Amino acid sequence: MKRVILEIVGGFKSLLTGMRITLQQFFKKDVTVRYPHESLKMTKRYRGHVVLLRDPETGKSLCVACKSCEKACPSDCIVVEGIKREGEKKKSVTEFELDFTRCSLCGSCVEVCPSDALGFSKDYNLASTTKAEFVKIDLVRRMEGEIAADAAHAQPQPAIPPENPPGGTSGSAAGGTPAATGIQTGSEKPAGQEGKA
Amino acid sequence: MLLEKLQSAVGAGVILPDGHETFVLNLGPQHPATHGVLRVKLTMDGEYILRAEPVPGYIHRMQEKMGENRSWSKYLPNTSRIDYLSAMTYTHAYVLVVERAAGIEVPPRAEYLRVITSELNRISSHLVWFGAFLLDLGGFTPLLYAFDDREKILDLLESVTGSRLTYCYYRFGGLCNDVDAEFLTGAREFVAYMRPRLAMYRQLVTDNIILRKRLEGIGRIDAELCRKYGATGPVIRGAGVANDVRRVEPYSVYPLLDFKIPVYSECDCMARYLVRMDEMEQSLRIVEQAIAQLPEGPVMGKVPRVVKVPAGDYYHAVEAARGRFAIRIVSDGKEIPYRIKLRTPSFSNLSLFEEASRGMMLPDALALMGSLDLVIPDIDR
Amino acid sequence: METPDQPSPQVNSAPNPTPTGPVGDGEPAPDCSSIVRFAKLDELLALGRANSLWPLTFGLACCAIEMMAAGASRFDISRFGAEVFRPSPRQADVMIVAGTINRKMALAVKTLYDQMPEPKWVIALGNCAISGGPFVFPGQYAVVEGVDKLFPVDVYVPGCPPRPEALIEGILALEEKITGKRRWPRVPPQ
Amino acid sequence: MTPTLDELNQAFLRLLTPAPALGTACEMHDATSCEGKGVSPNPAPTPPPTSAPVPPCRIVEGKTKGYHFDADLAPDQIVPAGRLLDERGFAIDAVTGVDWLAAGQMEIVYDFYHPVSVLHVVLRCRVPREGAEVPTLSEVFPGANWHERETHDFFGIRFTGHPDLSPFLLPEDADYHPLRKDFTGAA
Repeated sequence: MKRVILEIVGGFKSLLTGMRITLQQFFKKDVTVRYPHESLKMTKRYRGHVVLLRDPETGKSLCVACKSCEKACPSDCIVVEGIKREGEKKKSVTEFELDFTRCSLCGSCVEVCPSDALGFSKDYNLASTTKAEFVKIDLVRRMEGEIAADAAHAQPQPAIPPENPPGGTSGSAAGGTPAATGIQTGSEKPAGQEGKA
Repeated sequence: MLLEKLQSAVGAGVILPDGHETFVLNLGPQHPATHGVLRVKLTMDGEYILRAEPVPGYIHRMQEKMGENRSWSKYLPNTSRIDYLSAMTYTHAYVLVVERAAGIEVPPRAEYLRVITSELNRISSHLVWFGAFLLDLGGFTPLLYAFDDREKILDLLESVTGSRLTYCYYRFGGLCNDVDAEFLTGAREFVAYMRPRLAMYRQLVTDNIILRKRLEGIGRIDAELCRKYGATGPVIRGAGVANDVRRVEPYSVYPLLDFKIPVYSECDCMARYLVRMDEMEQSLRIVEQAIAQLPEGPVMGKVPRVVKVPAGDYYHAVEAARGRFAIRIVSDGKEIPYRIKLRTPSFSNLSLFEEASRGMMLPDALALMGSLDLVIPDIDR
Repeated sequence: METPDQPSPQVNSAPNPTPTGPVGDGEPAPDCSSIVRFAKLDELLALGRANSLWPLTFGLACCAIEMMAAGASRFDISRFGAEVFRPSPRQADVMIVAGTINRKMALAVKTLYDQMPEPKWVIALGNCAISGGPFVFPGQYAVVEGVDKLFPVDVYVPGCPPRPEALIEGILALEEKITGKRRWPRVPPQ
Repeated sequence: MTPTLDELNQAFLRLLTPAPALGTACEMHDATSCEGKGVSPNPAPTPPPTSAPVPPCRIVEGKTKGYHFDADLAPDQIVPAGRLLDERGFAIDAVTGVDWLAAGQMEIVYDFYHPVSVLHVVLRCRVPREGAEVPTLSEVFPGANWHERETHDFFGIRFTGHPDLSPFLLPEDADYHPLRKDFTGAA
C-alpha cells in the first residue's frame, strides 16, 4: 500500500518536473533557423564540392593540370585535362569535371594540390530535379561564369554608358568577350589589394 | 522463387505443447523501431518472443573489400562511414593502426586534438542514442532537446573539419588542419553549457518514474553473456565489468587524463542507460582537461609521401561510442592493404540479442534493442 | 499524305475532349492517375499536396541522421508541412531515400515504393542514393548504383551527407515541381 | 582471475606440442595446415610466418603489433585452444579469414581479448585454400556463430558443426565469396 502511494506521489513529481522544464522552454530563445528567409553562415572550412580557385593577381586558374587530384581521389570522381599554351611555362587547365555524386568530400584533392588551385565551395543547399547537373560539374565553366559575373558586378556603370569610365579601364571596357579576362583582372586587382590591406 | 522465399520467411505456425500456436513476425528491414535497416525474424507466442533472429546485411557496403582496392590513405574516408555517429573514433582506430604499423610519430598536439574531437563526437553520438532510444520508448520531446545540443557539437566540429557527420579529419601522422582559438573557446563554452543540460536530462528523463518502470529489470545481459558474445562498451559496463579500451589498453593521450569509467552492475536496460548518461559527463571532463593541457606545436608529423606498411599484421582497438572497435590490417608491404578486418562493436552487441530477448515481450525487446545502441552500417559494414 | 491521315486524329481526339489540353500546358502534370481533370481544382489539390508532404520514415544510413536533424528543432522541417514522418508507406506521399541501397535491400525498397499510394514522389538524399556514392568501385558486388535504377526519382539532393538545409531545399524543389511555382525565396550559395 | 602471459604461454605449449603421436595424426589429417604453423617450407613470399623454426605459439611485442600472444594451430586444436582461453576468462573478439592466394592457403584468424586485462590473443589456422574447412568454435563461444557465418560468407570457409552457414551479410541467394582474392565481381 505504502509503495503504491509512493509511486503515485513519485509520478506526480515526475509530471510536475516535466511540466516545469517544458514551461521554462517557452521563455528561452528560439533555436530555429528560418531557412529560406535566413541562413546560417557556413564556416571557413566548410566542405562543399570542389571548385577551382583563381589567382588573385591574374584572375586565371591556378591549376596546372598535373592530375595529382585525379590520382588522389578515393572515388575516382575527378577528370582533369590541360594543354600547354604557347608562351606559358606551365600547363593550364581546359577541362575539370567533377562527378559530385561519387564524391565523399574527404578533401584529399585539395590537400594534394601542389599549386593550391582547389578549394571547397560553400554550396551547401544544392538540390535539383535532374541528376545530370551533379554528375558532371564542369568546374572550368563554373569558374568562367564567376569571372564573367565578377566583371559584370565590378563594373556595372561602364557596361551601360561606355563614355565615362574611370581612366584605367577605358581600354578594356570597349572590348567584347575576347577581352573579358582583361576586364576581370582590372576588377580583381583592387579586390585582392583590399583583401591584403 | 520469390513466393517460396516469402512463404519460408513468414513460416507456418508451430503448435506448442501447451496448445498455443506460434507465428513469425518480421520486424524490418525497414521498421521505425530498428534504427535502420535491420530485419529481425521473431517467432512469437502471442506477445512473447520465443526466438528472435536478427538478419543483418541490408546495408552491407563492402567496407572490407574496398580496403583491398585502394591505397592506405584513400581508405580514410571510408572509416567515417562505418559508424557515422562516432566517425572520429573510427578514423582514430584506423590512423592509429597504420601509424603503429608504419612507425609514424604523431605530435602531441595532434593527439590531444584527436582526443578532444573524439570525445565531442562521443557526446554527440550518445545524444543521438538518447533521443532515438526515448523515441523507441514513446517519448518524442527528448529527441528535440538532444538534437538541439548536438547541433552545438556539430557546429564546433564543422568549424574544424568542414563537415557535420562524416568527418575526414585525421591523417596518418596528425590532423589535416589545426584548430583555432575560436574552436577552443567554443568547446569550453560547450562544456559549461552541457553540464546543466545533463542535470536537466536527469530531472526530466532519468528520474521520471515512467522511464524507470519501463527500463528497470528489463533486458538482462550479464557479464558472462557479454564475454561469450564479445559484447563491449556500455553493454558490458552495464553488467558490472569496467571494460573500457581507453583504460584497459590505453592509447593516445588517455593515460594522461583523469576520468572515471562508469560501471553499473544491474545488467538491465536502465544500467546501460545510466552508463551512457554518465559517460557524457566523463567525456566533458576529458574535453575540459585536454583543452587545458593542450600543448603548442605542429599538428602533422613527418610522414612519407606515400605511406607504406611493412608486411605483417597489426591490430588496434579503440573505445568507440558503442564499444570496442578494432581494425586488423594485413599488409604485404605494398601501397594497398592486403586485408582490412573491421571488428565492430554493434555486430557483437547484436549477436547476443537472440539469447537475451528469449521470453521477453515485444515492447520490452524493443527497449532492449534500443539500449544496445545499434548503428546498422556498423553491423553490416 | 494529309487526307488519309485525317480520320485517325479525329478518332484519337474523341476519347479525350476533356480539359487535359489546357491543364497539360503547365509543365508538371499534377496528377497522372485521374482521368477527368479540373484546372483550378487540380491547382488547389497540388497546393495542398505540396504543403503537406508526408515523408515515409525511411532511414538507411548516414543521411538519415541528417534527415532527423532536419526534423529536429533547429531546421524544423515542419515549417513546410513535411514533418509528419509516417511509418506506413500507405500514409506517405514522399519517400526520402536517405542512404545507400544494396542489392539485398533493393527489393524491400521497391516494395515500399510500390505500396505508397499515388500521387507519390521520391527524393534521393545524398550521393549514395543518387549514384551509389563513394561505395562504387570496379567489381563491386553489393551497392545499387542509384535509386533511379529502381524507380523514378523527382528530386536529387547531393552531398555526403547533405546538410539539413539541402534537404529543405529538396522539399522546396519538390513543392515547385508539384505546384509549378516557388513560394519561398531562393537562397544564393555563399 | 587475470591470466599472465607466461602462464598462458606454458598452457599453450602444453596444448600444442604434446606427445608426438598427436602431431603425426595431425599431419596425416591435414598436411599443409601443419606446414603452415611451423617449419613452412612452401615458397610463399608474402605470408607472415618466417622460414625460421618458429615455435607454434609465441609472446609478441604488444606495442608494435597490437596483440600479445600469437599461436598457430592445426584445425583440430582450435576447439581445445578456445576452451583454454574460455577457462581463463577471455572473450571472443572476432573471427576472420585472410586469403593467401599465392600460397594457396586460407588463414583463419581468431581474436580474443580479456575484459579486464590488457591481454589480446590471436589464434591462427592455415588450411588449403580449396575446400577450406575448420571446426566451429560456436560451441565454446556462442558469439563465434555470427563471426564464422560472416567468414563463410566472405571466404567460403566451411565451419564443420556450425548450426547455420546460410548467407548472412550477403543476399539470401548469394553464391559468391567476395573477399576471396580471385573474386572478380558478382553477376
